[in-house]
Parts: sequence; C-alpha cells; structure tokens
Amino acid sequence: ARSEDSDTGGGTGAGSGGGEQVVATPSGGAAGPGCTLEAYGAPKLDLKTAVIGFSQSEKEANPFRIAETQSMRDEAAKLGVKKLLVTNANSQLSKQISDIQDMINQGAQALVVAPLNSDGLEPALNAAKAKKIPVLTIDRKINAKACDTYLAFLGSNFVEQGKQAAQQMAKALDGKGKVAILLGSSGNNVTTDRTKGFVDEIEANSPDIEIVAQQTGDFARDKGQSVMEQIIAAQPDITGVYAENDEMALGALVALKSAGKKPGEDVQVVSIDGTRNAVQKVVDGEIYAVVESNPRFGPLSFKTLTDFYAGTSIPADVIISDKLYTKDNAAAEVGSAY
Amino acid sequence: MTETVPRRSVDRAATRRWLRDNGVHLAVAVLLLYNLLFTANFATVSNLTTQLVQVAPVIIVALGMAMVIGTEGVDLSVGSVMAIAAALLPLYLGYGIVAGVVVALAAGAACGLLNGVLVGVVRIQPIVATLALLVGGRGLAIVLVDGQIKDIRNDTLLEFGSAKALGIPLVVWLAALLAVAVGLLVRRTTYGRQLVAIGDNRSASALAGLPVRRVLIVTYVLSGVLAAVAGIVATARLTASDPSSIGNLYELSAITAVVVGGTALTGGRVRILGTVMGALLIQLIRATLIKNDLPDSIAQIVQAAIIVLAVYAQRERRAGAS
Amino acid sequence: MTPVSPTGPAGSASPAGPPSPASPTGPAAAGAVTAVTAVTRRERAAGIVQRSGAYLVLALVVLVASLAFDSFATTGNARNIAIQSSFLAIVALGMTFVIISGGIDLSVGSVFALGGVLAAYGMRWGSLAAVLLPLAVCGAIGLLNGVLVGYGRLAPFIVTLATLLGARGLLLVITDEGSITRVMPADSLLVRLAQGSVLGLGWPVWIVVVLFALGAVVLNRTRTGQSVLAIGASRDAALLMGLPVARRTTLLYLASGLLAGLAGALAAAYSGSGVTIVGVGLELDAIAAVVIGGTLLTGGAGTIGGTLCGVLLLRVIQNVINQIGTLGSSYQSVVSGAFLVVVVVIQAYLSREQRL
Amino acid sequence: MEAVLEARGTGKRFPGVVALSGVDLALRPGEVHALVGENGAGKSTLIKVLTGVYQPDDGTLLLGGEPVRFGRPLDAQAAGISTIYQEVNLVPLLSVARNLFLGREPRTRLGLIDTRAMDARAAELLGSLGVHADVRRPLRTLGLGTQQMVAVARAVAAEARVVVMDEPTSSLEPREVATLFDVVGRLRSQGIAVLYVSHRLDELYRICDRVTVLRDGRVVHTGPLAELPRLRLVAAMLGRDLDEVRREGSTRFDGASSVASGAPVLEATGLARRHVLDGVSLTVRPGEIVGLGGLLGAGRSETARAIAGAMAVDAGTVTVAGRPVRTGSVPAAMAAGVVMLPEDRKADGIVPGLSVRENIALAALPTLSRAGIVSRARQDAIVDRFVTRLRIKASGPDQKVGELSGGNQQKVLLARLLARNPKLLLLDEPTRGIDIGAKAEVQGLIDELAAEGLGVVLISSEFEEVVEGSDSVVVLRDGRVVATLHGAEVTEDALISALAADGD
Ligand SMILES: Nc1ncnc2c1ncn2[C@@H]1O[C@H](COP(=O)(O)OP(=O)(O)OP(=O)(O)O)[C@@H](O)[C@H]1O
Ligand SMILES: Nc1ncnc2c1ncn2[C@@H]1O[C@H](COP(=O)(O)OP(=O)(O)OP(=O)(O)O)[C@@H](O)[C@H]1O
Ligand SMILES: [Mg+2]
Ligand SMILES: [Mg+2]
Repeated sequence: ARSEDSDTGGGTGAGSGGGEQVVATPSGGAAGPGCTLEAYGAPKLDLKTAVIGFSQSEKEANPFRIAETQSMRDEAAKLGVKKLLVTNANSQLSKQISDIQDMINQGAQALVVAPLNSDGLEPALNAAKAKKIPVLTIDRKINAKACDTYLAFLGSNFVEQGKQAAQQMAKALDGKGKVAILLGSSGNNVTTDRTKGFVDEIEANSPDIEIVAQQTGDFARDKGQSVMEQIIAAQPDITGVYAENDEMALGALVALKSAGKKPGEDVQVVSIDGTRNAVQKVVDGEIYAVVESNPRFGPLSFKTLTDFYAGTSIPADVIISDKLYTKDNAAAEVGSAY
Repeated sequence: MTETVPRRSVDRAATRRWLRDNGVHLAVAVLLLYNLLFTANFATVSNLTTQLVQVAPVIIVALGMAMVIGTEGVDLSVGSVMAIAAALLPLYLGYGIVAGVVVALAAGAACGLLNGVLVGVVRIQPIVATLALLVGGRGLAIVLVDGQIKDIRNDTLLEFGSAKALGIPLVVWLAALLAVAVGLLVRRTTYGRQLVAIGDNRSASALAGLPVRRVLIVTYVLSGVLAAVAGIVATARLTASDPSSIGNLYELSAITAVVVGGTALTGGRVRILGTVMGALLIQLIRATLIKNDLPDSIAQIVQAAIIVLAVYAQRERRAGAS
Repeated sequence: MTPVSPTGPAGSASPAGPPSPASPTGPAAAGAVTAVTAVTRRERAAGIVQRSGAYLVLALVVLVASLAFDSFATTGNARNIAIQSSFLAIVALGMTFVIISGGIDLSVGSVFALGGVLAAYGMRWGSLAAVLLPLAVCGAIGLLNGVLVGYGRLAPFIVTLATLLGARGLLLVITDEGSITRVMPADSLLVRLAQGSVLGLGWPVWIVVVLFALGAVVLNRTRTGQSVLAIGASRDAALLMGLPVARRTTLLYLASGLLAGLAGALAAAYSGSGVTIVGVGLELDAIAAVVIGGTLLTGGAGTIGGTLCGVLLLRVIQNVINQIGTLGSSYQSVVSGAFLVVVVVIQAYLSREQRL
Repeated sequence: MEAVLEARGTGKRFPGVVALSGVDLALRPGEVHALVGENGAGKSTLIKVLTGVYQPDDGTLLLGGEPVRFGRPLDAQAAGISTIYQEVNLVPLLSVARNLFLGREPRTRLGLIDTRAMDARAAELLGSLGVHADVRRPLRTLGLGTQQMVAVARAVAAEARVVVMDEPTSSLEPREVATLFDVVGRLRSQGIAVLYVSHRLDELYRICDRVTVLRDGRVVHTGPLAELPRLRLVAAMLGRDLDEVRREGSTRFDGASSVASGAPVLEATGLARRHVLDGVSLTVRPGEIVGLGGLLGAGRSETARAIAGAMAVDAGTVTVAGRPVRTGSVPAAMAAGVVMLPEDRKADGIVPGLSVRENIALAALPTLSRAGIVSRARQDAIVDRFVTRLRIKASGPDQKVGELSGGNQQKVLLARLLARNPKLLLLDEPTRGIDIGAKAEVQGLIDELAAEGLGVVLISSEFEEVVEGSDSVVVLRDGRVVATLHGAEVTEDALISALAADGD
C-alpha cells in the first residue's frame, strides 16, 4: 500500500522522541510526607530482573493512548526491564479489573495503571495490596489512599487544564463572546474535570463570556464535526469553541469551515491534549491555543519506581506541568508534539 | 345499530392500516413542523442541508440493512466495515482516487462475503455471524493504519465531500440515487423478489428451487459494499480517515431506521421509502435535541420514547394465530 | 382409553379394509417402530454432541491454554476467571430465557449499569435498600419491555434498543450527567458479600451456581419453562394450544431486567462504587455467550449449562490474550472476533440439522 | 335439546373478504356435527371464532345458554372446548410427550413436571391410538400423519364438553382414520359434542348425526345428515344443480389406464438414506401416473423428496429423460424438469406474506424476466392463465396467500409448479384438504397433464385415489419397495394385500 502522504505526516507521534514530562509539584511539597519502601512494605526489587505490568485503559486508537503505551514500552526496553506485561481494558472497567488481576497472577512485581475511572478498581488494587505489589496510577487519579491502596499518582490536573483553556479563551475573545463546549463522553472523569475547570473559571473571571451550548462529542473527531454543524446552524453567532480534546476540535474546524466561518478570525477554538495535528493547526492559526496533556509517562513512571526501590520517598501526587501551545511557541515545538 | 357497528370497526381497521403504513411519514412531518415553528434558525437552507448531509451515510447503510433484514437477517458489522473502508482509503489514494475507492469497496464486498458465507452456507445465525466482524473489524481497521488518523489530501475526494450540484450536496444526491436503485432492485428484479420470498419462508423457497445461498450471499455483499460507500462518504466529509470512530454505532442507527420505517425484523418485506424516512426521523430527533441544548440524559430518554411511539403506531395488529 | 380393537377399525376403515393390526400390519407397524427407535438413538447421540458442543470447545481451549502458559492452570487464575465471569453470567442467564422465547434483550447493558448506580445510591439507606432499589427500577424497565413485546406485540429488538437508550439516560439523570460516582462503604454487608468468598470461591460465584441451577430446573421441569420453549418454537402454535403467551413473554423480560439489575448491583458492590461507564456492549457479550452455548437465536431450543460455558469461554479467551501479554488492543479485538467465528462455526457443524 | 355451544348471527370480515355473515350453529351434547363447504366457505374461520382465535365482528356466542366471549384460545379451552386446527399446530422441536401435555403437565409434589409419569401416560395415550413412537423424540421427526394423530390425542386427552376437529383425517391412513372414528364414537357416547370438518363425504356419512353446510360464509342448510342424500349435499355445497353433480363420479380419474409408452421420463435407482430409504427404484414414462402406496412412515414422502433433490441421499441415481441429475439439489432437479408438491403446505409450500401472483410466479421467475428484470406482462399472463384454469378463489391476484383457504393455497402451489412446465410432477397428497369440487378439478387436471405427456408420481393417503388415479402403483414399506402393480393389477385389494404381505 502506498499512503497518500508517504512522509507519514503526523504519523510518528507514537515515538518517545518527543517532549519529556516536566514535574510541576516537586517531591514532598504539598503532597505530604511521601511514601517509602518501608512505609509501603514492598519487597526490594531490581527492575532489570523484574516483571512489570502496565494496564492501559482505552484502545490505542487515539494519539494520546498510542503515545502513552509506546513510551512505557520504549522506556522498559531502554532500562532492560526483564518483562513488561501490557494489557488493554478497551474502555471496560470490568476488563481492567480482570486485566490487573491476571497480571498479578502472572507474577507482576510492580504495576503501572492508567485507570479507566477514578472509582471501581478496588478489587484489583486490593489484590495488589495483599501481595504488597506497588501500584503507580498515571494520568488519572483514583479515589483511594496513596501509599496504602496505591503507591502514588503521576499526571496532569484536568481541572487545571480546563482552567488554563478558559483563560486562553478569555484572552482570545478578550473577555466577551458566546462559547460552545464540545464535551467528552458522558460519565468520564476527564470530561467532568475539564468542564468544571473551564466553566468555573469563566464564571469567576469572564462574566461577559456566555456559554451557549454544551453537547457531547464523545472525544471523537466525526462526532465533534456533526455536533458542531448542528450548533452553528442553531446559533450562527457563536465566537468561541472549547473542545475538551484535540480530536473534537479538529472535527469542529471542518464544520466551521464548511459553514463558511473562518476559524481563528470569526471563531476562536481552544482545546486540550497537544497532539501534533492540533498543534499544527495552532501554527496555521486556526486553533488559538492548545493546552498540552503529556502522555509520555514511561520515563517518569520508571524513574519513580527506580527512586522508590532506591529508598527515596515518593510524594503522593507527582503533578506534571502542562505545556501550553500558542502561536508564539507552536511553530518551534510542533516537532516535539505527539 | 347493527349497521353502524361494522362500519365503525372497518373504519378503525382502515385507520390502523393507514397509520401502520404511514406512521413514520407522519412522525417526520410532525417533528419537521415543530422545528420549523419553534426552533431558532431551523428554517434555513444551510441548516436543512446540514441535516440531509448528516443523514446521507446513515441512509446508505440503512439501505443495505433493509435488504438484509428482508431476508430475516441482520448485519451488525456495517459500522466496522465503514471503518475498514475509511482506513484503506488513504492507504491507496496514493495510486489515485479510483484505486482508493475501488480498494475500499472491494474490502466492503469481502466483509459482506464473509458474513454471507457464514449465514448462507454455514448457516450461522446472522446476529452472531456479523457480531464477529463487528468486534474484529474495527480492530483490523485500526491495525491497518496503526492507530493513526490520516488527513485526506486528495482534492477529488474532498471536492466530493463538500461540493454541491443544483444547490444540493453530492453526497445527498448519491444517497438518493442509491435509494432509488435499491428500490428498483428489490421491487423489479428476480433477485429482489427471491430475496423477499426467502425472508418470508426459507424452506418453501428452497423447495421452489430458489438459489437461497446465492441470494443470501449477494445480499450481505451488497450490505457490505453500501457500508463501504458510507465509509467513503463519511471520510470525505471529515477530510480525514478516522477508523477508530467512523461508523461507531451505525448498525443501531441503521436497524432503527429500517424498523421505524416499517420493515419487520421477521423478514419477507423491504420498504425503501420507509427506511429513508426512518433515517430522517432519527436525524431530526438528534438535531432537535442538540439545537435545544438538552443534556445527554434527557436526549437519550426522549429518543427512546419517540422510537417506541413510532414503532407502536405501525405495529402489525394480527387477528390472532394463522 | 381402550386400545384399538384388532378388527373393529380395520373392518370399518373402508369397504375392503386394511389389514387388521393383529396379523399383517403388525410387522409394518413394528417396522416403523424399530426404525423410529433406531433413528432416535442416532438423534440422541447427535443431540448430546450438539448440546455439549460448547463444553467440548471450552475443554479444548482450556487444555491448549494450560499447556501453553504455565500461569494459566493455577487455582489463583481459576478463581479470577470464576469471579470475573459471574456478573456476565447472571445477565446471560436472563438473556438465555429471552432468546429461547424467540426474543432478544438489548437493554441489559444499560440496565446493568443503572443497577450498579442505583445500588450505590440506595446504600445510604443500608445494604437491603442497595439491593431492593436497583431490583425495583430495573424490574420496572424489564416489565416495560415485557408489556410492549408481550401485549403490544412490538419487535423485541427495537423495544429493548429503545430502553437501552432510556436506561442510560436515566442513569445520567441520577448522576448529574455522569459526574457523580457514589462510593459503597467497604464495611457494608452487600460489599462484604460481593468481595468476600467461601471455600475459596467468591460469593458472586456461588450466587451464579444457585441461579443457574434454578434456571435449569425452571426451563426443563416447570410449565413456565415449557411454555417458554413452545412460544419460542412457534408463537402461533403456543397460542392455539392455549398457553398464556403474552403473560409468559412479559414475565421473561421482567426476569431479564431483574437479573441484569442484580448483576449490576453485585458488580458495583464488588468494585466498591456505582461507576457510570460500565455495561457498554455487555448485551452483545451476553448474546454471544448464549449463542456459543448452543441456544438458537430463532428460539425454541437452548440449554442453561451451555450459556455458562459460553460465558466462561469468552472470559478464558480474554485471559489467554492477557497471558500472551503483549498483544496490542486492536489485535486483541481482531483475535476475539476471529475466535468468535471459529467457535460458532464449530458449533454450527456439531449441531447440523438433519433435514434439508 | 339444550345446545352446549351456540353461535348466533356470527359475522367475520377480513380485508377484501366477507368470511362469515349471519352464521348460526348449535352443537348439542352427544352429537357429531358435520361442518362442510367448499374451500374458502368459511369453516376454519367459524371454528376460529368459536375457539377465541378471532373475535367475531357481529353475533354472539352462547355456552350452555349463557353469552360468552373468548378473548384468546386459552379462554375457550378453559371453558371445555378443545380443538384440532386444520394445519397441525404443535411445537415441532419439543418431544412428543411434552407436546401432548403442554400447559397441563402432570406435576410432582414439588410442583415440578413429573417427566416419567408424563412419558408413560403419553406412550399409553398414543399406543391406544395405534401410534408406537418413542414419545421422547422431537415431534418433527414424525411423519405428518403421525403428528396429526398426536394432535388428536392432545385434543381428546383434555376432558372437554366440546371437541372441534378441522379436517383431522386429511393426512391420515385408513388405519388411523378408523382409530379416530373409534375415538369420536367414544366421545359421543360420553355426551360430548363434536364439530367435525372434512371434505371426505363418506366419512361424514359414517360418523356424523347432523350437518351444517356453508357456502361463501353463509349457512345454506342445517339438519340431520341422514335426511340429506350425498348428491344433494354436494349440490348444496357447490351451489350447482343435481344432475350436473350427478354426472361427476366420486373421483374424476378416468379408470382407463393410458398405455404409457416411449423412453422413461424418470428412472430412479437404488435411492437410499439411512433409516429412511433403502434402495427404492422407480420408473415413470411420459403420460404415466405412478402411484406410491404405503402406510404412514413407509417413506413415500422421502422418496418424492429424494427425487426432487429436497433430501440428500446416501446412494442412488436419478435420471430424467435419459440425462443423469445431480441428487440433493432442488434447482438441479427443477432444471431437469422435475417438480414436487410438498406434503406440508404450510411449512414447505406457501410463502404466506407474498401475493397470489408472486407465489405462482416464484419458481418461474428467471423465465419470466429479461436481464434480471421481472416482466410484469409475462407474469400476469401466466398468473391469469392458472388462476382461471385452476379456479383459484381469491379477492384478487394481490391477496396474500396466507389469507387464502387451505384448498386455494394448494391450487396456488400447483400453479407454481405448472408454471415451470415440467416433465415430471411429484405430487405428495395433492388433494389433501381440497373440497370435492376442487378435488375433482385437480384430479381431472392430473389426468389432463398426464395426457399431455407429463410423467406423474402420485402420493395419497386415500387408497381410492391412488388406485383410481394411477396406471401403476409402487408399494413401499419401511423405505423399501415391496411390490409393484401394473395396469389391471391396480386394485384396492391388491394394494392392501401387497401392504400386508410381509416383505421377507
Ligand atoms: N387471516 C385472514 N385474512 C384474510 N382473509 C382470510 C383470513 N383467513 C381466511 N380468510 C378468507 O376467509 C375465507 C374463508 O377461509 P377459511 O379458511 O375459513 O375457508 P375453509 O372453509 O376453511 O376452506 P378450506 O376447506 O380450504 O380449509 C377465505 O376466502 C379466505 O381467503
Ligand atoms: N405410526 C408411526 N409411528 C412412529 N413414527 C412414524 C409413524 N408414521 C410415520 N412415522 C415417522 O415419519 C417418518 C416419515 O414418514 P413420512 O410421513 O414421510 O412417510 P410417508 O410414507 O410419506 O407417510 P405420509 O403419508 O405421512 O407422508 C418415518 O420415517 C417415521 O419415522
Ligand atoms: Mg379450513
Ligand atoms: Mg408423506
């Protein structure tokens, strides 16, 4: 098969070559005393001879998940970890529970989990705890006691991301306009947080920005497009679109253009994730700003584990700072986007 | 007295029959009227066009589904087939639009062939036979493009996705054309009549010497090809190939369209106009709910209610047994 | 009634009269009988193979898996598979009855999720409420399905498709568009039940064992079960034979709703909270399990044990894929799709119809 | 004498048809009441109204003098009316025993079905009706005749005040018929009212006390049967005058066996299938009518199905007009000019949802279409020809076949076969459920077709029909040919003794 774009435009996102994650809240800090090997009561372990399990939550079918899983695999290879088990829950909570249980059964000695949901993994985590297997949760925090049910959380703060997006939106519209929100899938914590962060911030600081529509686009490009088409038809006078992930934003762009609007001029688009395609649109001036949510958890996860086994104390929350792509830096940084 | 009794009962029967055959048209009319009167900016050309454009791929899929259901089967794999077509398209556009389209359609046909053989030859129950492809197909599509979402740069295709003729988008013309074609196929051709007979009484049809297997296989192949067409349309509209989300849950929309359109799932009947109307009804419901910015929760409940009402209006009131 | 007198009927049958059973017809009839029983024995054999098709496939897969992966045939793994299968199993049980009656229930996925959320919601009034509330609401939804299908004569597929949407909507309403997830206290009776175990097996597993035993008895040894089979085989015949078709049908969907709700409540308790995103596509898993178990989607025939095998098969595949440990998610679905084909094809050949 | 069940002024309309209007019928305890009429006269409809399947449009039902309304069959059965409907209406996949007791299974103290007791009682019940089948096997594995007997057993097993039988003998052998009459007699002596529908007049005169004649949904005569001579009865049914009827014999077959000559149109040799057929050979010449004799389960239907390609065979060859035909494929057989009228009209014959037109054209579609497009003109031509030639009674070529009366459905099927203009006709019970008028027509038609040079294989459970219809008869037993009768040898006695003689 010969692809239309043999240069695989936007294809190489998966590589771990891109931008490393940067820790915002340094060790200790607000996150309390932190967690040590003794405190957690886990046996000592050398990663080179260890079996590590990684439980992915959603299909590797969008740039974020692809990059996330890939960076875990790459880093494991780099460190020469004896065996990395990888499972994928295909967005089914029950499957993630069994995935984790299965990996424990296969002798996983440490676990990195990208939780599908903040609640509901109890049985799996209890099983790990019973076997004193340390569990790092990445990219989504779970509602449980750190250093007890799980070791620590590495990731972004979704509410914060929403807030940042809101600030950008305010800047783009200089404080005045009608905004439509393309929600993620219903019942998903990410959706809830990114909406909360955005809405609260707008209400607090931009009284003249009116949120005229909130409709779900299920984090998917085509749904983003069709929903956007409906919204424009109903409210031709919207001036801003906040998409809770890049895919929906890209769909929205298509809808806006086919409706004869000029994204970047008539309508300002702000979205979250920082995929290469979206950042490219920032460069092209169609998207005003993209809040990054960095998926490359491999290096940070394994560093944290190494430190942990080296006896260092691990803070409960290792929050990574989310980069912001605007027309100022996008052109320079698009190469490192995923 | 005794005079009036029968007349009234006959009238009621007549009304019921009219409702049964035209319930969906009525529902569409009502919803359309409601929106034209109460929904802001609904009665605009651009908006009405949007509705048609969005419903086009659903109609195309539903046409194939209607034929499959006519054979007392069902094709759950259409959504995944759309994804496979969408995935293959950009991979072969390098050789030109024709190559890309042909490959995509061929893939659709192949998927249909698999379903058709499972159902017609191995005699596996349609739901399960096609469920396999529903589960595996999308995975395959994603594997084909290793998870990437590829932008479409082929101008012909993009043109097709956006251009209009006589003020009506090409994709809408295509859907209309296919609807007419399938309508004729079912009503006028040998194949069409055999299809309906097989759906009604398979064993009798077999004993009457009809080529049951061939008809079944052809039907599923057609469904697969139509799904592929829909996949191409959706891709062209999106200006990108996104196998992970294109065609998601289309099987349900299509089945709903067909059934709401008055084709019984028990086979032996294919109603094309009804199917098209069914698809339009669903589209209108969705549009109405979004435009009034109802939350997802209410939206889903309302949708459920309307579907039940529409089907209830046209239920077969059989005299009893036999 | 008195047996046919040898000559009486023969004499009156027609002027000439056919041979009296006593002498000449005797052999003929006997012939028929022997032929009959011969056929029967073969049919029995075929029947057994057909019914145990699922068992055979399951045994095969398990065998291969245990040889291939040393961490497969371990008690720990067996426990996991058992507990992980239990919730789907409960849903599939209801589905089995519905499908045997010639219907289908697509709403179970949403109802399952709704059940879980309601359980967590009801927990504020204690464990009993946490079970009764979901049963009440999910039962009501099942009843609605049943009435529309049984009395309204609407197509089950479309009716339950609608309630699939409706139940999901209801769920979103009571969780503020899915933003609220209610936690179930670990010390509550229900949670302890769902997470605890006896004789090494989790309580849910035992519940499954009991429910399936009951299900088997109901299907094969009660009038209700028989009428379900009859309705599935031929609704009209069942009607003409004077069976309460509408009422039975309604009952089935009610049961399916209740079971889905129960499964949801248990699953929620098991996972410690009423998660809103569960149960999507569960109905397809249930249907697959039922059909793999050898139940005809056209209705009229099916076994309860087969369904259990179907459920276990699905879970074992998942487990095997995890045993391989490095398969990408997309490959995983390709594999499970391919596997589904293989299983149903094998099933189809085992249960070949003798007639044209 | 007080009537147990009475219908007054019953009227029932279907779209385009008035099936019943102003029908009065009174069933007295201990009487066997014959209900007769042409195909489509409204007999089955009346029965369905009486038993709660249909709701009457006008008129009232009286049960023991009290007005009643049966919302569904269950109500009627609860009121002590048990019915054998025209087409066997049982559950093919369930075992014979479970079919017999469905809805009223014997139960243990725990309320569970007592399977052992049920099977035992089932076996006894059937045994007393001369059916010796394993009651645990699925009903569908029995021949249609046997299934009919099971239906009879089910109806009489329930203690009822009224037993309704809609053409119960249409698929029975003289042996079973005799048994059935025994049962009817016993019911009568127990003071139970029996409503009895049949097209076989001699049966009526043997067991019925009174008769009600329906024509086009109206009652044209009611009274004691003895006072109504056979010819008058026929005249009343058909609405023709006496002499016209008198001219027609009991069957329309001209006894003269045409001397069939020329190369055989069909040569089937050594057809075998485990447990069903073992080495059946058959030769049919153009213009010859070959009857298949045999008792229930002898394998006549199987023979026909094997030749028609509707049943795969383990061994044996079929040659049509000198050319070998691939067995086990209906299209292949049809292409060679072999067509079959299936035994089970409802399951294997009609396509109920399609119109009369489409049902007739169905098998001939390819020949009626150009480039895959069906030519409406050609279709209508064929359809009109057969609708008139076979006197098919329907509100129009667009009426659904499912709505036709049994007899008319049968005619539609015949038309479908003839539309293929075949070389060889396999007719399995061609006159089952057809009124004498239509029956005579069909029989006449068969002769006609034979005269035109068609080969015909005729299966009938009426010996009279086989004997008078066939030029030669092949007698089967347990799937084997036990005798072949030619020309003059073809008599009922010969047939019966052939059946009786034990083959070994
Ligand atoms: N469900 C139906 N819908 C429409 N018309 C019907 C229906 N059932 C019967 N009819 C019509 O009513 C008339 C009477 O049919 P019915 O079956 O009672 O005749 P019948 O006397 O039983 O004939 P046969 O001796 O062939 O069984 C026929 O013209 C038939 O076409
Ligand atoms: N009296 C009986 N007892 C048990 N089984 C029977 C009886 N009569 C028929 N059968 C079963 O029915 C099967 C098929 O019989 P079938 O009816 O096709 O033969 P047939 O000669 O065509 O008789 P019919 O006149 O009923 O068509 C036989 O193989 C036998 O198993
Ligand atoms: Mg009748
Ligand atoms: Mg027969």
